[in-house]
Amino acid sequence: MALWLIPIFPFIGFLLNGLFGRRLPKAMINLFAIGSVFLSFLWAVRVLLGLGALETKYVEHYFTWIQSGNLNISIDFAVDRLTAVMLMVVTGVGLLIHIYSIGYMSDEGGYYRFFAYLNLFMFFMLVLVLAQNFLLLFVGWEGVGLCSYLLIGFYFLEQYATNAGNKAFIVNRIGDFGFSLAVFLIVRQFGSLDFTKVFDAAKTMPVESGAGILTVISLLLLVGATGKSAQIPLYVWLPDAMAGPTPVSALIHAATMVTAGVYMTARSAALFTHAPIAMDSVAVIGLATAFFAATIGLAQTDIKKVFAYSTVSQLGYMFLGAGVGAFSAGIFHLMTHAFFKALLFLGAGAVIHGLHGEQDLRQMGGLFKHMRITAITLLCASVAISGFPFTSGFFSKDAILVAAYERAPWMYWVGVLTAGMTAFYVFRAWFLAFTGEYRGHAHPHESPLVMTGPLMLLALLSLGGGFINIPHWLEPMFAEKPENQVLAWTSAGVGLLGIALAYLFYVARPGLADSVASSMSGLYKLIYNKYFVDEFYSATVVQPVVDGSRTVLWRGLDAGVIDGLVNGVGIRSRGVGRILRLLQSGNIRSYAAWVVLGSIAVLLAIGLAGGAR
Amino acid sequence: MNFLILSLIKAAIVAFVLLTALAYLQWIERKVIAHIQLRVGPYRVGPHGLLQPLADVVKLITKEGVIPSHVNKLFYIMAPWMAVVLALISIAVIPFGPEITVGPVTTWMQLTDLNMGILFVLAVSSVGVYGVALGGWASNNKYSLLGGLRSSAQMISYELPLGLAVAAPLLLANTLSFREMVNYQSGYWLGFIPRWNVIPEIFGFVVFLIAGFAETNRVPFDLPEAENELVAGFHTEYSSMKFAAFFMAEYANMVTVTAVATLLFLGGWQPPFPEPYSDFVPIVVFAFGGLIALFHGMQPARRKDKFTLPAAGLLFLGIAAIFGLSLFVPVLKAILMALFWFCGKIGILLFLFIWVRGTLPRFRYDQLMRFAWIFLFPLSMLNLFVTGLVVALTSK
Amino acid sequence: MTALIFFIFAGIAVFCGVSLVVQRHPIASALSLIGVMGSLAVLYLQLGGEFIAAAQMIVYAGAIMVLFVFVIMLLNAGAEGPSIGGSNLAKYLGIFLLAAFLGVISFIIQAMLPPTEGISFGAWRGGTALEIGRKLFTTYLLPFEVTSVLILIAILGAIVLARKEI
Amino acid sequence: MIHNPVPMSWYLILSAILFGLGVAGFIYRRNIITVFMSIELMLNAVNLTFITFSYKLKQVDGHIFSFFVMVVAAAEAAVGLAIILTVFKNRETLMIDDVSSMKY
Repeated sequence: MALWLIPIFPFIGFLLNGLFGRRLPKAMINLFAIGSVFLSFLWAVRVLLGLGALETKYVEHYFTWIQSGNLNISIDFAVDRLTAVMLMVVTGVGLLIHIYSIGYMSDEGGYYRFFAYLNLFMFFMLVLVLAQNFLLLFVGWEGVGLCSYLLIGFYFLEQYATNAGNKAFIVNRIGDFGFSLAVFLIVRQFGSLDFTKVFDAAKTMPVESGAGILTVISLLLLVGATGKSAQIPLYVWLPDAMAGPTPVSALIHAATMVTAGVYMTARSAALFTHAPIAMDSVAVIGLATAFFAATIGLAQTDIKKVFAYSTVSQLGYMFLGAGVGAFSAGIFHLMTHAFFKALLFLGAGAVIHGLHGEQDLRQMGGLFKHMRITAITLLCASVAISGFPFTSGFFSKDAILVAAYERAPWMYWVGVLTAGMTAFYVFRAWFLAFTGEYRGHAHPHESPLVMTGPLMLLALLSLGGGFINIPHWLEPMFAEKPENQVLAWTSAGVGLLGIALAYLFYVARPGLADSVASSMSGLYKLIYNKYFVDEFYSATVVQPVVDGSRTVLWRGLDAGVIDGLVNGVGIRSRGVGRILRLLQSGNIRSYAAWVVLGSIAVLLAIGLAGGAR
Repeated sequence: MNFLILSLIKAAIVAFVLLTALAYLQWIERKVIAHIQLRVGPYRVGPHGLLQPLADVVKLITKEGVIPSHVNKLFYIMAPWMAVVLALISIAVIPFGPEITVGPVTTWMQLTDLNMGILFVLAVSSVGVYGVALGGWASNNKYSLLGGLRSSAQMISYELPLGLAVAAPLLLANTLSFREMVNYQSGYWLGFIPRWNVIPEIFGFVVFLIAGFAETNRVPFDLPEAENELVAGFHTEYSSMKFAAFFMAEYANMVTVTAVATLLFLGGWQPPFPEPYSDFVPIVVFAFGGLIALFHGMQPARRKDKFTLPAAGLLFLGIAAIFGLSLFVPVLKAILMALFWFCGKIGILLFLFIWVRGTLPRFRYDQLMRFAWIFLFPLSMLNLFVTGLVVALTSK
Repeated sequence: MTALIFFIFAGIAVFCGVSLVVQRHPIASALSLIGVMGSLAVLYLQLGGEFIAAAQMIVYAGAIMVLFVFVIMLLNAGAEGPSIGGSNLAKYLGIFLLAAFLGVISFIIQAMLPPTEGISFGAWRGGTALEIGRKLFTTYLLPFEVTSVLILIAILGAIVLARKEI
Repeated sequence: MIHNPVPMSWYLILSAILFGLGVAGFIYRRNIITVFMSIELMLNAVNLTFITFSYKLKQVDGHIFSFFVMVVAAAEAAVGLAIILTVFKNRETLMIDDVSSMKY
């Protein structure tokens, strides 16, 4: 089926735009960028239709990449039901965001650069999704990290953007370190990196009650996943990543790349399910992340920051789902989240675009009459993420929460509380932006069709995406979890309560929010400043490392030991050279004489050694 | 020893004929140029100046050989002889006709056959530049030095297109031997178009001829001896026999180049018409010439013509008669027909050389070099490339 | 016959070689070198290398040496003056050492090769253009292509070096 | 003796002599061009051994090698003579001892 065509189209687009984009007109850049992703999407659809039910995994082998001893790593692509879901999400949502970007980026500099990076991202993401072994997955993993870095720092003339890019890159390094350790351990344990071989071997191993090799591997994979998917303790980079253009936030930092950790966890389900300790860690980390991020989101004033913390929180849900064994629910939520969170970001982008770059919620308000389509589509996304009955969020979130209840009821209740907060802060943002009086100074206007079109499509998906029964589709791979109507409606009710509270605070009684904030000023300051986590990291990790590098590594090791060694060698050689240089007279004939003498000596040596027989 | 004697006989014949031909080639050149310029040319010595070459030889031999005091004697004396020797050597491998049987002896009309005769000619001609270059340098005269310099640069530059142009027919015929080359060109397409290499290799032929003009230092490429800027160039300081040697070398080179062109491109001694018709061509040509001469002898413009023209006419008729006779003597026919066609083609090419000298102006030096590198070299390269492609595609 | 030709041309080669070394004038040295090359070409013919003999004449004598002569004439290089500071003793010692060294080498070669093996003209004629072409375009195709690249680089280098600006 | 085949060693000895002469010329001569020509002489001597051994082994490979030597010599001559021209342009000398600034 030529799976390689799927990622290669965006790569060609990247090459064309990256190499020649500077000299191409915008229409050509659009054609290459959108066309390549569109072709990729079409081919993915054709492949999936052609493969039908996908009862078993479909693998294509291309060539052997690394062969070293018994280790044999090849370039293989594979499609199974999990990959199929991811393929559709990545290419479909990616295509919509590409189209949206035409409008959003139309006035920005570096147009071709943006689309080249975006296409490169699509390439790596598809490689990640299609990979049939850990190393190829790692290639995609690192590649999307690179593109994320490039796109966060897209406005590289701004200090905060480059700082945010560096932060994302460095924090991700910590996660990748864990991931690569896990890969090494897998090689050592299983002698292969091929998914099929590794998981087949893992399934025959007993479930570890204590801390065995599978637990270690799973925990290290979890470290990698927390880095990429912004979980505690490595989530700090994602809110800062909002420095990039909004379509990037939507595509990379909401819909696709950050879900790679969830995808990888689900892909490695065979390892995790045999390591209960690791599973519990995943669940606890996911739940904690969901809760803390949601509390931070309550007090943010930057519209993109609100959605960024919301993303972190929702990713926490997905990890919770994976951690309690409901992988299919996690993937389900991944997909619906891709729809409504991409929509949230794109809608926020439309608002920002319409306000000429204003991101502060306090400078908005009353925008409903200026941009109806954006407001309505954003409302769709908001009800979806709040878990309003029969929207997509309702199905996927409740699938996770029900599964969590099976595992431990307190997890369910924390999750429900978080759901309520989610509904609150999302609607807080919506009410602040679209109702009341306009508080800013710009002239708001509706976005062009090329931007609102994708919004409407995504709104449909956000509302109706829940009826795509992903858990059922994934049943051959992951056991389906039981349903519980009571629990589902309870959490939906809490969501509605959150919406009602938001209405009360920001529409019905606008002064109430400030009075509540001032009455609990300590707590408000804490969450407004994001629990001072960045400051804490800076004091405990960043400063010591920087100081240590500066004093010990630079002044001590580099300047003292290494430079001293090198200089010492240099001084000694100069001393010897001062004597030897007398040989180098510059007189060619004397050189020739030396060469002749040398060759005669060699000949004599050969002759004396008996070579002349 | 039979081989040795045979070779000696052949060498003697070739040397005699060639040297005489060279001397008369000069007479022909002077005559043709004169008629192009509406003059009469040599006229006094013998009828129509026919004995002029002989007189020149006598003059040059008996003249005092001046050796200027400032020259480098060894190389000054060596240079002209080097030139003439290297020019004459190539004739050794050039075949004049097919294999013939005279009485008990069967031999080729060729001094010696090398199965890489073409390479041999290329090798010798590439060394031929030393005579001119050395003569120019040894004269210790700035004009001569410039002539020598120009000559060496020109020869190196034009050797490239020359060699590439030669390579194309070699590719077609798949041989390095002149004999096989001529045999390859025997026969006719559609029964009447001769299978000569000049037809597929027309560009190669043109390039070869142009490069040949340059290699022999002939107009329009006679920069090494440009009279009006270099005062005769490399042979300014030469006189008597040494001067004559340079001259002889130039004419011998011309003969070699035309002979090689004939062998490689024009089918050697193969007649341009199929067998029975071609036999009558020489008879008709010579008889026609004789009749014209006789006709003009009947009504002479000058008094002298009353004797010379009928004599020439009778001579021509006699030759025609010999050709007619040869139709009944197979041995004679083989020799005469081959010689006629071969010498005829060479003669036409030599006439072209002289004709060009009479009509074209001289190149400027930078134009000369640019012409070689910018035009001839790419053209010959392309020609060779296309030929190679065609050969590769059509070969089994 | 083979021996006669060998002696004649080996003699010319050695004579020209000596002449190359002792002549003061570069033109004389160049002509001596051409003499060596010509006589070596004859020896190649004897050894069955007809193609390589022709190539020796065309490439070496006809192109490379013409370049040398051209440059000598262009620079109008005069004769070397007497060497400064070189003592005659060193010169004679050098000649003696060279002769002694060559003697040793000759002895070694004689000892290594049985004298029964001889060379006679025409006993092996494998060095035809056909054979060489066949080898060159099959076994040695890659080196051949690399050499062509080398030549290209050399041409570029020569052009860059000979430009007026440097 | 005249009609006997020539021993192979003679060719090799001739090659050694020519090579030795080349070395001597390289050391003894002071004109850059002559030094260059001495190198060519050495290359020629080496070619002779290639051809001789090719005859002995009845293989054509030696010819190929000497062919390559020729080609490389041509490239070398082109570049080398260009260098000599440049040296002469800059220093007005061809004496190799005068070109000795490439030292400590």
